[in-house]
Amino acid sequence: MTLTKDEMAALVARDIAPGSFVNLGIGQPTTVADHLDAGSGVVLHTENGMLGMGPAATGDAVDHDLTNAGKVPVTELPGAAYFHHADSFAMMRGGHLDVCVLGAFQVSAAGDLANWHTGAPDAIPAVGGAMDLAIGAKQVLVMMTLFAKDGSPKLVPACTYPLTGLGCVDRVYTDLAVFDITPDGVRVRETFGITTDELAARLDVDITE
Amino acid sequence: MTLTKDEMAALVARDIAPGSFVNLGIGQPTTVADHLDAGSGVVLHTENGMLGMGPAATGDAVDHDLTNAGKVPVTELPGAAYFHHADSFAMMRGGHLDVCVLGAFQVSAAGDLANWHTGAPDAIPAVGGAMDLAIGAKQVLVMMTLFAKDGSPKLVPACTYPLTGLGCVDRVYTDLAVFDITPDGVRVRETFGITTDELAARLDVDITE
Amino acid sequence: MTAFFEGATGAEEALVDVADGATVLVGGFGMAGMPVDLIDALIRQGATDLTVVSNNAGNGDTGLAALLAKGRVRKVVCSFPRQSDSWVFDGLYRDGRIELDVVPQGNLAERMRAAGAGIGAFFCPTGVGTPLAEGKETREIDGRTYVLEYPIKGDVALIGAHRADRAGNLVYRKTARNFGPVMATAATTVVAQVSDVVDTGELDPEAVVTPGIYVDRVVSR
Amino acid sequence: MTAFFEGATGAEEALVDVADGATVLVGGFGMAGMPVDLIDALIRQGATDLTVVSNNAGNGDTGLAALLAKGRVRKVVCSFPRQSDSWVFDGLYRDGRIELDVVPQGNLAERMRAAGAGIGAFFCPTGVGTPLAEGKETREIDGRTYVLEYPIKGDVALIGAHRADRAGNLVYRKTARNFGPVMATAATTVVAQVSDVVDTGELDPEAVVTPGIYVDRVVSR
Repeated sequence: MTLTKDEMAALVARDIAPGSFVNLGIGQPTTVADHLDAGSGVVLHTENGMLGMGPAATGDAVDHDLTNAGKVPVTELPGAAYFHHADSFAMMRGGHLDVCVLGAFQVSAAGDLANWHTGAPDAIPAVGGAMDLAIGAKQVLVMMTLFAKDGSPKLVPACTYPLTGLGCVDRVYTDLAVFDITPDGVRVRETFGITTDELAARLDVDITE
Repeated sequence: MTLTKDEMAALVARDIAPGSFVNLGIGQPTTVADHLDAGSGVVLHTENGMLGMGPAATGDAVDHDLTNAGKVPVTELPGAAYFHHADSFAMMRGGHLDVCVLGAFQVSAAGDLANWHTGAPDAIPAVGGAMDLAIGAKQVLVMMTLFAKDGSPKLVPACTYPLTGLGCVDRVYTDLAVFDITPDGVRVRETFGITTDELAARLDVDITE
Repeated sequence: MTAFFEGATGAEEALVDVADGATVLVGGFGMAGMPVDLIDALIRQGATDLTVVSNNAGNGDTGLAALLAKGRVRKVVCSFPRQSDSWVFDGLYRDGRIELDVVPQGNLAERMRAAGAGIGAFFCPTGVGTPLAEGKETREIDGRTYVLEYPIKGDVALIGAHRADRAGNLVYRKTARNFGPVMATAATTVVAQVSDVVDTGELDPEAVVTPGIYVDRVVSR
Repeated sequence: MTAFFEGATGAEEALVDVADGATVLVGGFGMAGMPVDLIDALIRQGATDLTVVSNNAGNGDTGLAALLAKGRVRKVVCSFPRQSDSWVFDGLYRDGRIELDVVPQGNLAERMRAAGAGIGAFFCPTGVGTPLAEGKETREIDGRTYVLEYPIKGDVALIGAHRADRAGNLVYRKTARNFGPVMATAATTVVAQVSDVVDTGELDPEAVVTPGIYVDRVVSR
């Protein structure tokens, strides 16, 4: 059976080591937080200047001075710290985050990431912190469906969309399989409702078990 | 009459505009603080991470976590702020201090400053924050005797001692005269117990009134 | 020394010398930390042909979006113009009536920090091999490739903070801190909008985020 | 996650993996912020052939001076070795038994900040035209000359702070803050000596200076 989005998020959460400092990208990656065990000691970073971010705020807890990178009101956990944007991105760029989780349009076999721009001529470019996260975290995890709506694979020999970062992706979580990007090529870690041979037949990328 | 050190310090203090942010170098320049009017709103910066530094601490007020750049215990004034070393020197380097006052071995007619190293082969080099201050503050004032103990002038055509900074000095306060370093040359602002002509005869630098 | 102003009239007074063609750094991440009162005053003040440096390019129809709608902004330098409610910017951009310089968010912050810290340029790993680094100088250092990035300096910074004391020291609230402290170092004239002003000595010197040396004018509500 | 240790034995335990030949960043400006307990533990631990990066090169006969006196330090990188009470360093230097790299104080701080912030190198105006910039790459940018400076990264940082919480967040006291927060970002392993440890949640999140992400080990007295 292929994974639901929620199952993918749970899978990512399972692989995050206790005590890790983690940044979850806007959109789908944000849902990973719902699957992190409160006792794991995982500390969430938000690029807009906070460590120790808690769940989304509701009701009276909504404070417009306290939002995540997606501008959604969030909460503060004990042990939180605030800092300004230059310090926040120094933390990212300097390699201090253990993990970041990002969505993607495409990932190449060499770990190149494309997730900020479709390349459409009329699209308004907007990058946010994606490029900083892509090159900064010790481990970059991607969550995406393996195939686009038109059926084309999103794990590709070389990205055709504009790049976010070069050779930065370590692992790709998809609805059909989890892949490790290694110096020796793309390795399949797990498949869901499909065999590695079947996957190989549908991808233009060499994959091994 | 030539000026005493104390009179020189008073003269420097007189020329600092109310409300200025000022760094006073180690040694002689530190005494300028004694002549600043408390009502002037001048705020003192110390390179080791503080704005709003007060006078030297005595008795029970001594706190070894609160010192000036010369490691002398000082006090904190209302409105003080602490920051770390990178922020403190960013403040200096970024041109945010209005004035710094430094001692000197030599100043050249072009405003080059030599104040960190005698050039003696057996001297242990030690620069501290002198180079950062020299190039950072909006206005760099030097306090020194005009002649060394051996009688040689310290305002020179070109520094023979190792440099601290190039073309950075704006004004030189000495026991015999105050000089402005301008793009058009060295201008005498004031003399003490000596005429400009007498001064000119004793210096290798062209000076004008 | 920091000058103090109050209310809407005070805000206008504090911005009286913003010139046409100025580069204006505008704090905030979305609406958190956005100095809305100052932007409103800037709209009334009338300066035009502005370059605005801000993380986003306006939300809804107020604040930065209103300034854009008035046609006062020639160019936006930001990391993320495209948002669900950025219709004002979107329209101007599609009509070719506004320039856009997209900068990765960390570079935006670090380039302003460099301006404030007297750094002439810096080698940064962000964006290497991407369209946003095209045409820029690169260098390999210790086996890693870096792009050379230059400072972004403002003529004016408009920032939102939580509280000021009479010495101009500022503290912020939660993630509304964001770009404020960096922008305060990077502009010739820094104007902060705050919720309240307390006596000098009432802020904890250990907790001051922006020392008064960086703050020229404070506008309280 | 931050590990916690107590007392002299704890300090030794916290430094057990410091290797011979390591680069050790040592906080403090004079004695303010100097992590004396950690230096004492390092002396007992025995690592040698060290490079020490610190603002000064030891005062009197204790702390850093004692480490130097034991012959454990191959090289000192600092801004101001020569002080009235730096006789230990002075003697070693005059005997040619220790290397010295003098770095302007702001460059020392900024180069460690660069290491912590992932900056590959930066153009800095400090020291242009002086002996300390000799042989370094220079460039004119916007009419001003800059020297290219590279990051200084530590294997270990030993810093003194005031208080930690159980999440490893640190606050400092007055000018004892100095190099601590910068060094905490610039080393692979960061060990902080603190006066006391409080429960997580007891430090004001607005006033945390070094977030726990930077702190590997905390030693309390």
